[in-house]
Amino acid sequence: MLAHSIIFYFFSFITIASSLMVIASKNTVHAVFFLILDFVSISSLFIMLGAEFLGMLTLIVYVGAVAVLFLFVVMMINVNFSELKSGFLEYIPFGLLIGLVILLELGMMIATWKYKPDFVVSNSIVNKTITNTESLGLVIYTDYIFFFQLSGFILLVAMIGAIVLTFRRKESLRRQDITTQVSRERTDSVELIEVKQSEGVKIND
Amino acid sequence: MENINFIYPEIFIAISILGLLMVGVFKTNSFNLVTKLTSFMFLITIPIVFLNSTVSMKLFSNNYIVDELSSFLKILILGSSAFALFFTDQYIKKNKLDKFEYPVLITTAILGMFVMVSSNNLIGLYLGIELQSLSLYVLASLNRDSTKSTEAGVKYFVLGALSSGLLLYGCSLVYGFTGSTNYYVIAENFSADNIALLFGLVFILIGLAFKISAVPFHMWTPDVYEGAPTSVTAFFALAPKVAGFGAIIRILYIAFGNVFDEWQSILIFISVASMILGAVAAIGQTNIKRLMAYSSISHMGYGLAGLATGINEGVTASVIYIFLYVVMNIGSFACILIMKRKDIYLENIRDLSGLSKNHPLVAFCLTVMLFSLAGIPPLAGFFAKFYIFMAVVKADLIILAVIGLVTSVISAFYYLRIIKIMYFDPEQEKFDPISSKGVKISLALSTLLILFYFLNPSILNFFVNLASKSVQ
Amino acid sequence: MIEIGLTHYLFLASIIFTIGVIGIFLNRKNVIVILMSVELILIAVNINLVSFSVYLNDVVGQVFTLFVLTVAAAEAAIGLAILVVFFRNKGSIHVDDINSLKG
Amino acid sequence: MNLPILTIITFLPLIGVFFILFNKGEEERVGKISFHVSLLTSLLVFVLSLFLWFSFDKTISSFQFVEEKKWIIDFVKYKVGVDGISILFVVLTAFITPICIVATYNSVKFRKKDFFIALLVMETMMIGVFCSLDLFLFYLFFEAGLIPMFLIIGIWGGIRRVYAAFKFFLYTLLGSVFMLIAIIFIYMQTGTTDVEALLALDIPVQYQYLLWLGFFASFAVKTPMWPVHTWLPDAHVEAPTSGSVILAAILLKMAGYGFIRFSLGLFPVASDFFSPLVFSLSIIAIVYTSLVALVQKDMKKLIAYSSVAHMGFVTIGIFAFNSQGIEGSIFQMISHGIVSAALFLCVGVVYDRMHTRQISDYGGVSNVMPNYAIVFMIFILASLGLPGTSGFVGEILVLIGIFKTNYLVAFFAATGVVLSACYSLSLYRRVCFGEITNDKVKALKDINYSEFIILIPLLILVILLGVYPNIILDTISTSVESLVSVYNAKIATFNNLMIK
Amino acid sequence: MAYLLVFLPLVASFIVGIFGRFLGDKISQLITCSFVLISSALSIYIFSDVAINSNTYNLKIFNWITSGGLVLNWSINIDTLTSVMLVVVTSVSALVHVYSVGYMSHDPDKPRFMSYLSLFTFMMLMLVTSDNFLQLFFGWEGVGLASYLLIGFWYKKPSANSAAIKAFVVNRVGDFGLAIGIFLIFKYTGSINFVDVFKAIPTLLDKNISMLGIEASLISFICIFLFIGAMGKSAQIFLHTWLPDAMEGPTPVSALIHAATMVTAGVFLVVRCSPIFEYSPFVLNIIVLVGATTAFFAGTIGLVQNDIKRVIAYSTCSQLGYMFFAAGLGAYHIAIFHLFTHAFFKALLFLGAGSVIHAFNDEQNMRHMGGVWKKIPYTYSLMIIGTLALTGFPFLSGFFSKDAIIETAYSSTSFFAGYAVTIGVLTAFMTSLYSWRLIFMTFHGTFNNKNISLSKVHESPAVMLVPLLFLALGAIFAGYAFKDYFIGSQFIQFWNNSIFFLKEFVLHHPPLWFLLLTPILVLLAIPLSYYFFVKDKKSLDSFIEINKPLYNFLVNKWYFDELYDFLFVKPAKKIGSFFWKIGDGTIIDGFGPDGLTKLIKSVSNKAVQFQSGFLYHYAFVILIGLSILLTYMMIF
Repeated sequence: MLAHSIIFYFFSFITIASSLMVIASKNTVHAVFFLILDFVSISSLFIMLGAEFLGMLTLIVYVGAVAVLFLFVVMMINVNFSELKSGFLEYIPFGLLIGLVILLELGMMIATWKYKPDFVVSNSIVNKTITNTESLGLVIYTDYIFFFQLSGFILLVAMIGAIVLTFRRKESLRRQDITTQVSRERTDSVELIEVKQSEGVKIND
Repeated sequence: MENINFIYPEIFIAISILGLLMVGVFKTNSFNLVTKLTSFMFLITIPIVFLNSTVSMKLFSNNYIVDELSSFLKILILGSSAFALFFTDQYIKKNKLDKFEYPVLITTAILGMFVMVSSNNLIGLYLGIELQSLSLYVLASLNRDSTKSTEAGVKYFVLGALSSGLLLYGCSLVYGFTGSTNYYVIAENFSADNIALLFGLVFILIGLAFKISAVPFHMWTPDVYEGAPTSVTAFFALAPKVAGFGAIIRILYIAFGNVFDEWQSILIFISVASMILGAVAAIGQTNIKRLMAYSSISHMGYGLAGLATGINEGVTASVIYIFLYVVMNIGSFACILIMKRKDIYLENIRDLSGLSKNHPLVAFCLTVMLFSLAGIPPLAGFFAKFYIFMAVVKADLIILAVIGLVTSVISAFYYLRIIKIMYFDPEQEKFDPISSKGVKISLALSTLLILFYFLNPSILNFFVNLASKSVQ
Repeated sequence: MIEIGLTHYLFLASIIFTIGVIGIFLNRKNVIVILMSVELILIAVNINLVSFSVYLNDVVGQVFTLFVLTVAAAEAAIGLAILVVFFRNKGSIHVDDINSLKG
Repeated sequence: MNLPILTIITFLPLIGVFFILFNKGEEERVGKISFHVSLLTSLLVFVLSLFLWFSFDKTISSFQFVEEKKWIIDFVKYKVGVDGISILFVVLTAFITPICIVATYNSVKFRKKDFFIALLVMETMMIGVFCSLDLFLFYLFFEAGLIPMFLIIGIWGGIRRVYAAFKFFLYTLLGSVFMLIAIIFIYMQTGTTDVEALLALDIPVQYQYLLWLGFFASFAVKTPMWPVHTWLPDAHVEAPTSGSVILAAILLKMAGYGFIRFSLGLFPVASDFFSPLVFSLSIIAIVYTSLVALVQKDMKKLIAYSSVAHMGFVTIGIFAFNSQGIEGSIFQMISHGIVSAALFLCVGVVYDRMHTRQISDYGGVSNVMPNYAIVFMIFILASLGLPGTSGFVGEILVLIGIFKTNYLVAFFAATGVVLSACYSLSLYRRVCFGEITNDKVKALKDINYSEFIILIPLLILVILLGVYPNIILDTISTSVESLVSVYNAKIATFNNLMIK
Repeated sequence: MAYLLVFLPLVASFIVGIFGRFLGDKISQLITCSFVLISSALSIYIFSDVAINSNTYNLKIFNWITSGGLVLNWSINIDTLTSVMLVVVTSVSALVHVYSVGYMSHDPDKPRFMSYLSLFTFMMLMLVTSDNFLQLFFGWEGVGLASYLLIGFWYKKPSANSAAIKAFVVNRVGDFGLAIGIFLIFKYTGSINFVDVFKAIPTLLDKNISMLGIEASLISFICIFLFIGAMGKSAQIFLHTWLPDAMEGPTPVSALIHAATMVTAGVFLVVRCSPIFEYSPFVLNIIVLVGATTAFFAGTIGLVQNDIKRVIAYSTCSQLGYMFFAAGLGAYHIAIFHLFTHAFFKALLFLGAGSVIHAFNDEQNMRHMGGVWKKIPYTYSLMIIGTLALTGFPFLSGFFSKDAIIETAYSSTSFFAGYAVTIGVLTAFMTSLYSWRLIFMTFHGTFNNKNISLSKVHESPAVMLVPLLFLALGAIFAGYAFKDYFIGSQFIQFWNNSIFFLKEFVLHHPPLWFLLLTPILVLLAIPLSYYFFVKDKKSLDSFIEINKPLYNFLVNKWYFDELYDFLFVKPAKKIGSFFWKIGDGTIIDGFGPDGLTKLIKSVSNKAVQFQSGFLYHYAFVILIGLSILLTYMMIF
């Protein structure tokens, strides 16, 4: 139990600290790294909670995809860090006030909450005999198959969107054109020339 | 699986998306073809939806519902999107937006909207919203060489992401404290004395209010409306609002139906704020798209006022309101798309000066639209407002009715200003002749409907009544 | 304090949520940081969902988290694409530069 | 009655609009055709309305020619009908419109087609207001009339037309929305908006006060009563001649009609309760606007202010709650409809020639326009209520009526009679009398044939109604008597209840 | 016949008014003159019929207004009082019509003038033949209108225009009172037909009502308001200011309207309503007071005026005062008798003055006349007759009526009787003084005119002199001839219930010294004025010099015009401007529509500024909204 607590507090501390650094660090690249740290500690918490599939997924998706994407963009867009600092604190009192209000209210909400056991039983009680991943799969591919498919479309849209926004056909680049390649026939590229003796061939180039 | 036929429309759209993508990828310069196919697909989908319009069916363990309300809204979404595609063809070509992804993205957005209005589950709601929003983010910045368009995209995206974050937080709270994401279960386990649930309700409402741009979550609207290409703006003004309303109706009336007292005051607050801000802030505008943005904000306020009543009539009134709002916006945007001189599309209200002399018919149509938007009888917009206020008064919210009517007077001011510019001001150079059939037809149809709605103003009530009963 | 229960996780989530909110107020120069603040909010959501899921003994919360993950990835892709496009036009992603639309 | 004559009268102008709409071609020709079509239509409407009047049974007080159709399911019916009170307004509208059309032909120089369309649409709306027997329908027509009027003022108006048009539109709209709420509330309470049914019904007293105020907000603006009258001078000044005529002759009457039909009919107790308010506002209107009229420099503004004063008599008469008062009010409204129309036409006559409305630009007009001077004089006299003209009968009946109820009100109102003499005559003097100082006046030509044609019927009516007012009083008396008796009965029951 | 009598002038007016320009001057004049002459002939016939056969009747023309309990007709009611008035009105009118043919010979607008005159005649006839208050009111305002039109006949003259408006407006003030009186009558008797009202009045004697904070008997209120109406029309003090100004109109108009007929309508009203007035001794006293004061006050002003017509106008005012106090003393028949005789000699004086003015080529100032009595002998002699009649020279018509009034006053027991006697005698003396002053200044002394040479002064044409002649006959004989009928011992039979006496009217004959007092004073005035105005002007001047303030006070007509200007006209205009600019402009519009618009616009600007374009601001708004809603949920 104690170990559980210690680990929880440890990762919680890292999570909160790195979150704070995410919003506070001067350098955006650093911020992204703190975000990654954040993700890692969260995934540890998930695993601690027994949601190991999600823990791993968080690592893979967030760290592997999202954070890297952030990093990529941050690097690509050359941010002038010196400017970042100015005006940093302009809204801080206001932000703190709002943040405090929200935190206070959320805290009160959590503190006053009493767990009510008389819930209507939902149909997806975790079966202790099977693994976390398996039980997830059992739900996702039955009741939530429709939504699961939909999430596929969301990814499709992301793909289309990213392409349509950023992809540019540059005329100077050589590209592979499969249609031309495939439809290429012998007559197009090979020419049989009867070479006359001692005259040579003039290649028009 | 024997019920699969009830989600044929969704399946059909999903498959079409893939098919359209194929066509688009493997055929060069395929914009025209894809657009035509998409429109065609919309037209086919409407009867498919219509086939299910009289049933009420729960699918995927009550997580997805096909009923009269969803069918009505889906038809409205499809119809308005078809118009939005239909009358913008010229504009798209002129502005080099003729990428085949354009119609595809619209279609994916529509798929998201379908899920929004049909979903009976917070997960479905979230996914629907995201599918819609992601498509819309891309659409907003579609004109990627334009600063304005991309800026609109950035703003829309950042704020949209924030609002979905809030929505999600609300979902997580509701899930945690009711133990389910299904609306029915939520409704059963929801107790008003649990503050966490009320917080969850607030968070979710904020997320949805953002989508229909209700005050104070409206800030993106004017900028995005102005920045996005007009064709996209027109689409923004139509279908997403319908879907947003569908989602709000469903979540409020089914999931949170028994804590009506708790959300009523929030809704009244949002509604009043929207009506007032929409009316007041539009007055100084010079860009007609911006003005339409504020106008839509105030109209959302009226729509929400109907929902705030918590009675059947209110829902009916709101749905009718949305329907007529969509029709009026189709007409108005058709007129905006006519504003073109020397092949350049114009957006300044001043450019309408003296329109009544150069294009009397267009001016007439726009006048009808504007008076209708202002809610002057006997045009359809009046009846829309009238039903809303009927419901509001019936629910004993007389103060809300008074505020609504007074703001409608204020908003009449800026509609009148446009009419003034068209009719009272000196004429300018003519606009280019209207070459787009889509614009002509949309304008004519919407004008006729708005103008002659008074002949049988209860024509919609029967259907909509049926629809709104399905959420009670 | 020793016994780690649901409330601990919820408090953690709410703290991170608040940090995310403050982050939006705090940093006004770079859009990406705002996006990262939004990511923080999503993290908070995920913590909420997973812990609820575990304590409710109900797997739907985890399913939800899964979808949130998916969407977050898609969102990041599109969002960053939009940022890149904007950067190409404007040469900057400073928040102060994103204000040609106003009024 | 099988023939839906009221519907025909109401919507016939729209058919005219339909014909005008499909005229295309050269501006001049289109204007001419539109003129003929609209004149024909409006004359037809007038003939029909006369027919209506003749076939109207004066001896019964209930509504006649009633037509009823389903309209908005379960809620609002399309129901029209007339009684002695409303029929005359229908006739008045049908009478004034052709005159406006003829007047327009000279004064409006551009976009004639549009103007005629607006006028005809206006006619439909106005007749609709007086015919409708459903609150909702009434509101619909009441409001819809704003649109054409807004355009008429805005497109064909004077220099500050935009300001005037906006002021007119928004002012009236703001007033009317309260009426809309009241109508909705009535429906919620009683489950009907049918006027006939509502008149038979007693609306609970506790609601009457607020509902009355709701209606009052709308009618007070439209009447217009002090202090919400300021739109009227602006609207009148900027509107083209026929716009002013319509505005003064008919639009203002809608409110008076509304007071009689709805305020008195539906909320008797509240009407009784609020009558001191109406009286004080009306008295202020009479004295105040008369004094303001005294110092006006603009002809139309002067007449506009005088309209406010005259309408003050109307409201006073209505709230006298006796047959002389109400009959006087109706008579005054009709008379004012004719007289103010004529005055605006008279101003229009010289305005068309001089293009100025400043009184100081005129002077000595009778030297060059003797016929005009005579006609103008008669209307001025009618306006100041000279016995023998129609203006007198209304005023005197109102005063007699109100004197019975409240002598003090009559006292103050009667001072308006003195003041009206002051400003009317000084207007006439400054325009028509004196030496010619302005060279432009010297070149003026006397009224021409078409102007003559439109002024003569008005002239005849003014005298005829003054000498033989029973033409009108006969028609209205039965309905008014029954209104008054029902009113008194309701008040009596209420008072009995209060005593218990 | 009565129809013809009443409507012939209307027809004439109508024909000439509309078609005058096509008919030409001659025919227009012919039509109007002949029509009015016919009706005057008819009136004489009717008078004899009524006077001799006591043949009173009431003709209903048609129903005028029916509204609730209010039923009244257009009607012609003939009784003695009416018939007397008919004779006065039509005969003077006819003579003035004829006279105008000559007098207006140089005017381009003859048809219009004739039309107005006939219109006036018609209105006056409507007034006197009415059987109800409202028709009387119709005629009442109608004559006001005609007076307005005729005063402003020379509409190019600004002074004429203002005089016309003044006449109309001041009359309206009186009418205001009359109207209130009528309303009171209707409210309490339920009718406004004379017969019904007079029947109902005795039942209302005890009724007290409270108006404007004053509680008094109903009858008194009715009477006082009716009398205010009468004061307006008959130019009694406070409402007299229009009459002198009305002299801006052509002289025949002054003769007809402002001397003989219209101004006497007030007297007629009081007499007609004698069944009401008789029950209110209080108001009768007031009438005496007002009448006597007017008589005196107008006389004093008449003494110093220099405009020939104004002198006569003030004289008219003064004589109307006599009539009123006669009526106030209950001697209605004597009042009417004075009205009757006064019509002749005052019309004569006016027309004579017109003739003089004509002779001097439109000169009205007496200082620019003089010494022409030989040049215009007919006019001169006729004027002398008029003056003698006016001053009450024994055995001319004025003598009988005026002395009867003074005698009545002497014998009356009324509260103000003593006052009335004193004033009556004093004013008779003043009347004589200023009348002779007029004669002397105009015809005697030295010729003072610079615009026209003495030789050019000419006698008027016959068409003007003949009417004068007829009037002179009336001025001489009317008193003597009709004395017995009107005020003789048989007067009760003569008036035949058209005048109501509550108590039997008795006239105590005063002592001889009193009977002689007035004629002596009148005669004494002749040499006196001759001395002052012809013989020794210097002493007059020095007298004026000594009493300069008094003189100014009189010359400026007791400063009534200035007072009214200060009290009513200027404040009205100022208040009007104030209401317009400040009330409507600044307050109502400023806080109402314009202010609201401004407010909304500024709010709009604020709201738009809020939309700063900065992304983080937008996010703030969302988060602030969130925290507000959360807090709301927390608290409520």
